[in-house]
Amino acid sequence: MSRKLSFAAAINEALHIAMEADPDIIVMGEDVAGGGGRADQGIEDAWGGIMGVTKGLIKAFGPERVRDTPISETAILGAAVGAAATGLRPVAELMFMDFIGVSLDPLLNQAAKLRYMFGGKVRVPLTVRTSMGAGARAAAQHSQTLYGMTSSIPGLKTVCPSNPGDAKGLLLASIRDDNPVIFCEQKTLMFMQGEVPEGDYEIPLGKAATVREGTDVSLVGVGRTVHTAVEAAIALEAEGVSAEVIDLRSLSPMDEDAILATLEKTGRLVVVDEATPRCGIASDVAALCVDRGFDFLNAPVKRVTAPHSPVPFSPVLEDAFLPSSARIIDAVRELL
Amino acid sequence: MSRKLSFAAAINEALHIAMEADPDIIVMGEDVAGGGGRADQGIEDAWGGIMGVTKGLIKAFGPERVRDTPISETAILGAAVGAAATGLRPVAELMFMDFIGVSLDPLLNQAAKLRYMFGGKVRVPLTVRTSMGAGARAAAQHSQTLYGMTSSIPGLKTVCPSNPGDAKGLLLASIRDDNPVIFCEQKTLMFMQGEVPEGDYEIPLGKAATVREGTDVSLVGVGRTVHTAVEAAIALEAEGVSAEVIDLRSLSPMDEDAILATLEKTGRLVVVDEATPRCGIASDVAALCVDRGFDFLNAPVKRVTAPHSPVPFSPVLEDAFLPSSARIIDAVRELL
Amino acid sequence: MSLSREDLIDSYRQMRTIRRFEERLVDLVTAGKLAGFLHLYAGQEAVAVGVCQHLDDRDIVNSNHRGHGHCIAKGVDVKGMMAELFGKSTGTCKGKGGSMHIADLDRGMLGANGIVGAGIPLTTGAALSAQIKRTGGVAIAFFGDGATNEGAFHEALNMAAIWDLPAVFVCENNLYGEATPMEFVTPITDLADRATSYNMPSAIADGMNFFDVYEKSGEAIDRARRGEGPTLIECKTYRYMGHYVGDPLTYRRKEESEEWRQNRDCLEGFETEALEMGLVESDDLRQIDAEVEILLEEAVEAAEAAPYPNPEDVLTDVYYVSE
Amino acid sequence: MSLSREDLIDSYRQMRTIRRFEERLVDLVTAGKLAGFLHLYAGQEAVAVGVCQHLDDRDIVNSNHRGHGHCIAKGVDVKGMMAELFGKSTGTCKGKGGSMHIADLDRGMLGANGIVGAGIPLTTGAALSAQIKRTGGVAIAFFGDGATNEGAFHEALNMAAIWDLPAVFVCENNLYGEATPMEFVTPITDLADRATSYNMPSAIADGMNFFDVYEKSGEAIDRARRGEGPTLIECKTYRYMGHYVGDPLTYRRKEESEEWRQNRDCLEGFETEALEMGLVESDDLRQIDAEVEILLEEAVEAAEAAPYPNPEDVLTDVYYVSE
Ligand SMILES: Cc1ncc(C[n+]2csc(CCOP(=O)(O)OP(=O)(O)O)c2C)c(N)n1
Ligand SMILES: Cc1ncc(C[n+]2csc(CCOP(=O)(O)OP(=O)(O)O)c2C)c(N)n1
Ligand SMILES: [Mg+2]
Ligand SMILES: [Mg+2]
Repeated sequence: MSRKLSFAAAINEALHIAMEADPDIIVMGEDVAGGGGRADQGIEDAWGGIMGVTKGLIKAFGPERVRDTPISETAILGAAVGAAATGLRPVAELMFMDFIGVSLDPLLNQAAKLRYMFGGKVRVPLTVRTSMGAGARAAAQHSQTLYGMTSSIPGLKTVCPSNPGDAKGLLLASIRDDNPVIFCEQKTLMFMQGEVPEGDYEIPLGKAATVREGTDVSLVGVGRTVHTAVEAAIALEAEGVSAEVIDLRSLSPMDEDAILATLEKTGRLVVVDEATPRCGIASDVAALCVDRGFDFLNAPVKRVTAPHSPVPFSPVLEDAFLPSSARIIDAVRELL
Repeated sequence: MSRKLSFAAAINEALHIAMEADPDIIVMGEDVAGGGGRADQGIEDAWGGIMGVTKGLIKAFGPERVRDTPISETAILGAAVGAAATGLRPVAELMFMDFIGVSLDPLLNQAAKLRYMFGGKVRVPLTVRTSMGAGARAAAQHSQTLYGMTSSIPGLKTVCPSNPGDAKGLLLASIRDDNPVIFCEQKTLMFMQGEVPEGDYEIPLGKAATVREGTDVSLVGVGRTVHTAVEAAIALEAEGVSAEVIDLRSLSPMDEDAILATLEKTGRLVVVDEATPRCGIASDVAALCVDRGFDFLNAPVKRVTAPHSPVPFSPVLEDAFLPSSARIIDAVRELL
Repeated sequence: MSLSREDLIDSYRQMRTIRRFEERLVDLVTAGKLAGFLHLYAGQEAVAVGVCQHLDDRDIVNSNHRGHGHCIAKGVDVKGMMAELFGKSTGTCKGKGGSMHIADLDRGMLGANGIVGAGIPLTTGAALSAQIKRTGGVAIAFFGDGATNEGAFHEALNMAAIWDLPAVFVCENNLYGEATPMEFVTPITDLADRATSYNMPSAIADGMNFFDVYEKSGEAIDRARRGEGPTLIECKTYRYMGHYVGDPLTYRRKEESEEWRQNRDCLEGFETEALEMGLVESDDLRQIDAEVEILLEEAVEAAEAAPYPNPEDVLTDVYYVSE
Repeated sequence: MSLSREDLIDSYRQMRTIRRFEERLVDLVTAGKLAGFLHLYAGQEAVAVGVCQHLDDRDIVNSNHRGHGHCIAKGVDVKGMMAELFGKSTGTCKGKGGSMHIADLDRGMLGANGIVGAGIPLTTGAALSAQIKRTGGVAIAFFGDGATNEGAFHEALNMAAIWDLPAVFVCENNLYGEATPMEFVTPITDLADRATSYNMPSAIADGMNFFDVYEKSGEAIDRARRGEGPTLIECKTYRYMGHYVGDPLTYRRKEESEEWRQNRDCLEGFETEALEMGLVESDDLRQIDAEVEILLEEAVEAAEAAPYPNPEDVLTDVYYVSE
């Protein structure tokens, strides 16, 4: 059975299901309750996270397992790593992915490396949920798409769902994964509605999805840009161009087989990423194509990404910053 | 005139020249003097940095301009950004690039973005010198090559010299650049000797160098891997394969024209990078080749990088981790 | 530290401008004319103005996400600010920064900052410039109670202390960090106590009282200018509105905010005390009120009329390029 | 908190093992047999052992770059450690970690850590596990004076305090961070004072005196076990050798270190006091000395003889893969 839920509600449901099933799961972050547990209010959350994603958790699971933290991201993620290594399964929230600036060490040098440095003798079952991406008029320090950075780090996994149903299944799989996972939530998708199956299910990490079949060109997207790619594919169809759309879903591990398969099928590929262009997912996809996919290539691989600039505030500029279906269509035209 | 100096001595000379010429330049970092200025010792440095790179600076320029800092990387880089925005031209030292984990914010969200966010009304003439790379048996948290991360950040520049002469000229150019520059020093190159011109000269950022001419295949390297590539080229020559070797020198901006020119010449390219493979420079180079260089390509673009793992301690494992000339030669053979 | 008539007039004008600027913003958001994350400063005006009255263009101020008040108090042009919030090319930052990044170094304003705590080390750096370049200036950081739990706060104060930098760290303790009450996340009541860790002088000021803030910060600023090092000042204050425009304010009782507004409002308190001093009359203040309305009206009109940036400008100002 | 004969014997064995382990390492480096960054703990043994005598396998310890002493005191196998330093596959971490990353969670050792300050938040997390899972365990962080200037220290202590976590934060103040004397970078003398910022109890112990460390840390550990929250303990101590093996030690006077070694050595002090207590005899200790030599001899031999990892192992243990 499935029904329509928002992305935020789907994540909330996944958290409820996971916490219900496993008492070792805790949720911690800034305002994840938001004044919850205040004596004169009873155990009730005021916010449940700035997007309301963690709403109701403190009521269901109590203040021991649902913790409003100080504004101390290094301590939040560092403590989550320490807790994960010693028997808990924390779901920590990094309110905006931009704040990785003040909390990279627990990810880069601790979570990602403990298992390796310890010769395989520890597991770090940590999930870090984080809100990311442009489009909300939130300007340069609250709009970045930094999953390329986390994907570059061996020992971490990075996931970025594009729709509510995937978000639920991927989050359940992330929480139950015995490795540290960065779970990226595009902030402008949070109130998007979509089909969400009932009950408990997991979508395996490292598997892309074919969102739309096609034969002439492959459009590879992630998160929000999957929708932009679908938009472009629909417009291209009207021109008689059949575009296949792939949703990467996991960025690390990345589903190389799926990328090579679609390239083999169409011979032409455009990768669409709302991150800035340098050292990111788009380059990795293109590099894969020109290495293992070389024999399939009938045309250059094009990258439609944000420009090499910070995210601007002005709506006019931010709209120009984001990859658009028009830019995808232009790129496709160059390849045909 | 030129003479042989070590990499460390070349950088030291550049710092002397720069500070002599411009009173706004200060040097700050952990142990950059190391007990320097202690009353009973006179103004003398004990260490001059863990590699001795900043030796003699406190004697020449005094403790006001050469500052031993607390072990507070966020404050070091944050203060350097604030100082750069208000009239100084700081050269801050981040002892090991791995420590970007505890100090990414001043780079990611401050240095790189202030100018843009302020509508172009500020300059941030900051240089961050940092020691990086594997090969010194320093294990997972002191051996990373993270210039891919800094190169991904719009607003920053990233430089990585491969020899003493370049190190001097690139550092002088970096310090005098009115943008924030991350200057990466491969730790195993520090005591390498090389020709260093006397006096004051700059090597422009964003320009690669052709280290060795060739016609059959292009090897693109950076820092230490330039030497590995040259080694491979020499071995290949014996087999009758003529390899051109390009030293990127600057990673951001990257010299796209030089890469495309060598690809046009040889039609085959291997990029050699000691960083791990995901979301890095190697992917960017390959992605460039399959986009703007598509028509020149006679073969796949191969990436010879470290594996997707943390840096292991054991010498046996670390040697296996690092790109070797044997692996480059294998990659070249696959292309011919 | 005696205040002249002019000082009083100017201070009132600043506080009133901030208050009305913020109230206008609420109207504009309600009318659907403004987007973005807006964190309003209303209620805390005495802090920004009490401190900045001691400053001039040599002095540097760094602020946080709740930065409108600090910008206005430091002399940033209100019309430019308004245009910035509209994302227009005439904005202080050409529309690129928005509310959380307004800056104007000509006025010594080193920027609002969207990263909690991040402005504090920048301030230490600005103080380092002042010390080394002997500008005679001081550097001021404004930040909240919540920010004192960030590592950056701690590192920056320690560095400023050890180097005797001309800095003043002004903590605006408004009892909440977003929706979370301070007592949930901070085990002490007086954040000024954290100065102990750095052997730094500290003071607690009534952040709703302009005169108290003025006096305590004046002492600290003088000390800094004399080369005697930094100070931490905690100002006990309260934000009247939600954390951001749109905040449902479910985490605090209405009576709590009513009590602050009714009994401790900084504008009302200022008026009473200023009139008692006999240097200004009620009419003076009413005239300022009227002038502020005109200024803001003009600011909104100009901002609405101004052009947006060109889409191509997305790629300018990323790097400095020498001509 | 009275110490039995067994406790004394065991404590001496630990301290002696650490001291001799380190001295062996210097020999091995000199002989060109060991590579890597080695930070020696010699001099500070009373701290690691004084604290860890209170602990068992439920309890978690987190350490820093100077971790050999903490590992040995927490019961990590010395032979495994030696093999680890040789980069052998029989090492505690299969040769992958090296000196700065020795860990053994079966013994509650959550790792040395190469990032200054980074172990402190991990410790807070381990204490959170103990609290939520009601293990009865406590979590201990060992770190240096220099680490108290890292933001991580501040954030982690605050979080532990607000949640009353069963943690003890042990600062080993050995007066230097690398080559930089503490007074250059820290404006206070007693780092225990930094507990004030978190309303946390604190204590100062003579880090050269096993008995003092044992007593002060025992109180803190008991308090933590009773659910009464964390403590900061500063142990005044001194490292005998350079910051790392190879350090030219140009930044401190020889007389300074001689004075610590000659008048305050923890092993000598322990012996005097223990003999006075009448529970152990000099012969007992000399026998331990001999046993320690044998143990270390065996450890070195076994490590030298052990195989290196296979080059392919570079890609194992990056991720946990379910069978
Ligand atoms: C590093 C970082 N963490 C979290 C946030 C999200 N955030 C923005 S404002 C805020 C609350 C800040 O509280 P306080 O410092 O007391 O300032 P106030 O808003 O009360 O003025 C938070 C958590 C942020 N912007 N940056
Ligand atoms: C984040 C970080 N900064 C700097 C270093 C380099 N470093 C290693 S040990 C050390 C000194 C630490 O001093 P302290 O905490 O007093 O410990 P001690 O070495 O004296 O035991 C420094 C600066 C590091 N490893 N990590
Ligand atoms: Mg607040
Ligand atoms: Mg020390």
